[in-house]
Amino acid sequence: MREDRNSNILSSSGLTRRTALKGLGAAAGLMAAPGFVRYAQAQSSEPIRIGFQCHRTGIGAAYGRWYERVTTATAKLINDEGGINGRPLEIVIEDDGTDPARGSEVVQKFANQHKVDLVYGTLFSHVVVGSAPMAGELKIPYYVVSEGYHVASGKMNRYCVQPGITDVKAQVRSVAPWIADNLGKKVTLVYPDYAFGHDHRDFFEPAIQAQGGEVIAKVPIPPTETSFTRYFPQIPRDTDVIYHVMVGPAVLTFVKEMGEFFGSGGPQLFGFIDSLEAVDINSPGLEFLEGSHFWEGMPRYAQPDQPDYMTFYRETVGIDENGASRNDPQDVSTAAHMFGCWETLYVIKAAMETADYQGPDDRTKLIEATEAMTEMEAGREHPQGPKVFNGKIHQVFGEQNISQVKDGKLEVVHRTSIDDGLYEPEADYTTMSF
Amino acid sequence: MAAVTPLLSTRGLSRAFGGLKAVQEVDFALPEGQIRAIIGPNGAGKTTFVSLVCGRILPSSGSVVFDGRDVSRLPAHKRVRAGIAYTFQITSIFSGLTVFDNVALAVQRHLLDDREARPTAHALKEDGMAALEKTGLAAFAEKRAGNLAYGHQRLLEVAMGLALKPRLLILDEPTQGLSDGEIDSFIALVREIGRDATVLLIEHNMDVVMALAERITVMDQGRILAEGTPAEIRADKAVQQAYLGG
Amino acid sequence: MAFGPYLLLATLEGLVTAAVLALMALGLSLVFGVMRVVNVAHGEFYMLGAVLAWWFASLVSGHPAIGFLLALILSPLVVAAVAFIAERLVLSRLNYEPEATIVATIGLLYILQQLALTFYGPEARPVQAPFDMRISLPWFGYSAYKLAVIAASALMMLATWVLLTRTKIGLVMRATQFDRETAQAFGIPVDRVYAGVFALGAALAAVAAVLIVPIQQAHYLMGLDPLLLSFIVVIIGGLGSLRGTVVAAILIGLSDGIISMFFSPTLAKMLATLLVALVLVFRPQGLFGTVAR
Amino acid sequence: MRDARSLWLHAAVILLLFALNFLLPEYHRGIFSRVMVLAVFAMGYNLAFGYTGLLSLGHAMFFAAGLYGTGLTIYHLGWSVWPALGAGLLAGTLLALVIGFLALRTTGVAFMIVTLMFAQVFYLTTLYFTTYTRGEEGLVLPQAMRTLALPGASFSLTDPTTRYMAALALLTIALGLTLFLVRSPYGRALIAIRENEERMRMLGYDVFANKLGSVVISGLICAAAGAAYAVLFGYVGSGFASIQYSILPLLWVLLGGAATTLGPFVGTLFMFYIIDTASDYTTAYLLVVGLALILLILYFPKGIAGTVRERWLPWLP
Repeated sequence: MREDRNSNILSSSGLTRRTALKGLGAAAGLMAAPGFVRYAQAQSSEPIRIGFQCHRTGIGAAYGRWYERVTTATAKLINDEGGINGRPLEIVIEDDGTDPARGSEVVQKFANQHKVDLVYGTLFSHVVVGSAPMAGELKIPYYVVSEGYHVASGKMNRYCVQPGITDVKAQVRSVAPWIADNLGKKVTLVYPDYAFGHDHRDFFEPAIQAQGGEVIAKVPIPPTETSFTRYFPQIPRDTDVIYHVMVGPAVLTFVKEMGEFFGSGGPQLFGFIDSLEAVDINSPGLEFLEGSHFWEGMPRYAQPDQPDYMTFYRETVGIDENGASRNDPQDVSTAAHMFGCWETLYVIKAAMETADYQGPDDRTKLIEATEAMTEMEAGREHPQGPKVFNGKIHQVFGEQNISQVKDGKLEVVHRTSIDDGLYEPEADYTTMSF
Repeated sequence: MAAVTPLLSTRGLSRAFGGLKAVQEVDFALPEGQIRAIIGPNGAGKTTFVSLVCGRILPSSGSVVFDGRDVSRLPAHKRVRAGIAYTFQITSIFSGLTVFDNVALAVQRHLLDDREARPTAHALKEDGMAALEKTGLAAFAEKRAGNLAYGHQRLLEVAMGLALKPRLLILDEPTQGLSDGEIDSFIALVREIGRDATVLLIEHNMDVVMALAERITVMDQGRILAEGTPAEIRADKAVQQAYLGG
Repeated sequence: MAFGPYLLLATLEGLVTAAVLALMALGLSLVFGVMRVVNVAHGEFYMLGAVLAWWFASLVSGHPAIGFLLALILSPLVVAAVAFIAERLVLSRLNYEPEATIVATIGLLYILQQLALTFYGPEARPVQAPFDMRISLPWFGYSAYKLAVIAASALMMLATWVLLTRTKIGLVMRATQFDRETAQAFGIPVDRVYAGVFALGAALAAVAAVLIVPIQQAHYLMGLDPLLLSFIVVIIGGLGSLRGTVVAAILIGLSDGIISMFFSPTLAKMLATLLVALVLVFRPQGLFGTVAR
Repeated sequence: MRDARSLWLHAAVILLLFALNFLLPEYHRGIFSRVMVLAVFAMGYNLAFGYTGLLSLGHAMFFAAGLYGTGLTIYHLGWSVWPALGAGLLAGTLLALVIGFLALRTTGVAFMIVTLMFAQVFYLTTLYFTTYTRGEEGLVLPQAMRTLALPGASFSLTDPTTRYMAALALLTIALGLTLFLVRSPYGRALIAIRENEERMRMLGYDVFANKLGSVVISGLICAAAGAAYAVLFGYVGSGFASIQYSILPLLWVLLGGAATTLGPFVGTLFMFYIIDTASDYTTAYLLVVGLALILLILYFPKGIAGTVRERWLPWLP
């Protein structure tokens, strides 16, 4: 009874049917080509189904929309290039409402009803943490694109991997040396008073101390807050750098009020672009950000010297030189994170081809093939840059960008090395049972 | 045994609402077993007085002694459990529940307090039905209380009071709105109750008062104006002036 | 920063919060007072006001004040119309049964949220303030617009007060609030009064939203927190007391800011909330209410 | 007679649910496990709201107290499942006692707001202690620790069948307890308090104590649901303490039918499937949910089980 509903579910997501058809077409075309005879005999042309746990509603919706666009574009590209193991890729989307309980239900739905091969694409940490137990119990691979430290901490399970985006601990460690050398040694942290903010606090302090700097004040901000000015007096006068990282819809207010408070005479600013993902840097009130610095996973604005594969990536996912949608310049992307979807899908493709993935019975082989990965070269599959994957902690490490706001655009002024971010692994998933 | 302590007595009982002195300095005594009526013009403070007795409101000053024990500061529900039952002037039944459940609520309270009894379904049924039979409501046991005729709802009020097996039953204008036939059977009912319990009755209908009361207390402007047998009250000049004759 | 300026800042911030909160709570209080309806969708009217403000402001070019004024006039009107329709179509048919209206307004909340997400999108978008001025104090800078918000809110409160106490409309509303049946008997069209009050309440929330969007941005989930806060304000202030609502809004706005000077902010929020809850526990009728029935 | 009928009905529902474990497709079986646990939450809420007439907007704190009481003792102290469940129940019960004692001094809307605020304090507390709770991100309980030891055997709660049966057992207990309570003299007293508090006082009932009892039992049942959620689904996060989880049980109960024993389960199940089904057909499924709520309340104001009771089965408890 639920089985025949499946077709509706797929067509309702609009893009999936299109994607699947095109994929099928492409696969058929390729199978006619001589080089593909081997595949055509060995493989069925049943699509490989990937369940995309998407923040379509709830607090993560702005990210979710762009994750969905990138995922769609990447799946189409992979299919146009012949799919995975000659089989087309099909993306099945379920909305998790950016809610951990619903997230866990969605994993169940993917595994038991849609019968997908794996689940992928989650961004918000609490949804990842809420869904991971179910993925482990249902023994379905769970490829997240979340930048949280949860996977690397070893607290998830063998099925949970993050191969497409660097985690926050490495990001923070990467940028600390540059901050100490270029902006100043006395740092005040402004962060949301919950797990995401605490990660920044806990990882940044030792990192800056290692550079001879110090954190002279910590200003946690309650998550229910919508107005911030009253917290700024807690920032000491002798602060060299304010390190700020806020998320959620109130961040614009935060940045704006900081400008009103300090005017032009304040300390240096270093922020995580998470605050302003999907927000136009030229929004009224943000003028004072001019000259300040941001971490970016991937540059939002097209850089003059960018390699061809990056240009190709930007064109394929449909963003213009300002990092906004090509159809609507008002519609700013979440460029610093969404590349992770692209790269993760390519990692999945590579791992599936290595493992000669046939179907759900090969799920453990797929995880093992992923764990066995080490270096990933920059290129079409990894447009953000080269990466190193640590199979023990299921986490990838990459280069990070530090950009400065110049003339209302973000310009990359420094690119950290992979080594800057590396840290001692705290866990080893490979010794855990499946 | 000559100086029997009264079941209920009040001393200097007063209550003011803002500037209005509803009850002033009332000294009142009610011996066990009596049927007593309180009469008086509207606004004389009758309902306030019995509310002070049963604890629905607390006094500004003065004391209430029940069964030799000062209950002035006791909350209402504890006074009820000490044996003071009150039936409301304005019908206050549980209209969403069945007639039986209405009475059962009173029965189970009584059974829970009685160390020897336990509120088994059987005991509930027995005592509940007994109270309903006494008031002639047994036939309506399964009916929703809110669907009863008005006269029957008044009887249900009394039945709930009865089911508490009180030592003092306070009836606040029980016959208001009843037909003549209903009043007659009501008089018979109260007489029967009077055999086991002390009854304090607020009543406007003088026929009912004269038929039932052994003694009458007359209140006016928050004070006791007179007290005596029905014959004495009928003959009292002050009462006639204030109330009966006008 | 020295204690004095810090306190000044916390007070200013508290007043801005209070100004917006008071307006929104006033709308809620009217609806609750007159109709006895707990309007869970009140926060969504606020959100809708903000989203529409962005839309109206983006329609015109030129000086930002033009767009802002356009939004300030039109957005509350549209929100009032939406509320009016919702009242006629749904609430009136529920006979204002308390539990039923809670469910219905939760339904309305979902609908408005989804419509905003679908047509406006998930982003937070700002509206440009009608004027851009930073007042430089010796210790810190402060936005002049924020001060203007306090003034504008005070003005709106005053206008509402005049409407309620000095006009025939206000009299009719108070009569309906006092006793619905009697009002009906005196020929007051209770139905229309109810719909009007519901619309007016929503419009006040929308005005609050238009005032706030140049400071905070319009976002489709922005309604929940102010809803909870204005519930608290209404109850603490005492039902149906305009003065109480204003005092409670200031109290809550300030306590939040000033307590956060001494404790870590999350702890401060916990303590402030606990404090206000305990006030209510020991004074259930609120600060200025008469004993609740 | 009416007692026997309702007993049979409840037994039949439990039996049906038992049978469904073997009949339902895997996905729906998983959903039913979850719905049964959340329905217990709704049943706890129903006792306070439906039967006693206490409209609380803070019951998330009782659910979360159970969730954290159990989750944190497993995660940080390494307790096994039984004592951890005990800790969850104790946490919820004590919290309900304190909150009830304070909040019951108020009535009506003030009660609603006071409970809401206490719950908000609880929510902020879970964030304030992020060091231990990981706040909104939450904690994953290790699979190996989610093992239920029974005499002679131990079961992994990560197994779908065990999970289903554990949820069903909890539901059965909660349903049995509710049924027993509402047919007991105490339950009758609670309903009567809802109907007419003043009259109850004048029948000799300590209304405050009775209401407090109701809040405590309600808190206990909600905490049981929270504790079970922690061990059955392995996740503990502050989202479960947010206002949303106070509104949800109200919604479930009103949809299913307030003051009916089966209503909370029916409502929870129904609400789940509206969302699940609507999200299959449209991305704007909240719109469908909103419309469904409004239509339901317009045409079935007593909720599903309440309407059934009103129109067809007046004996339904």
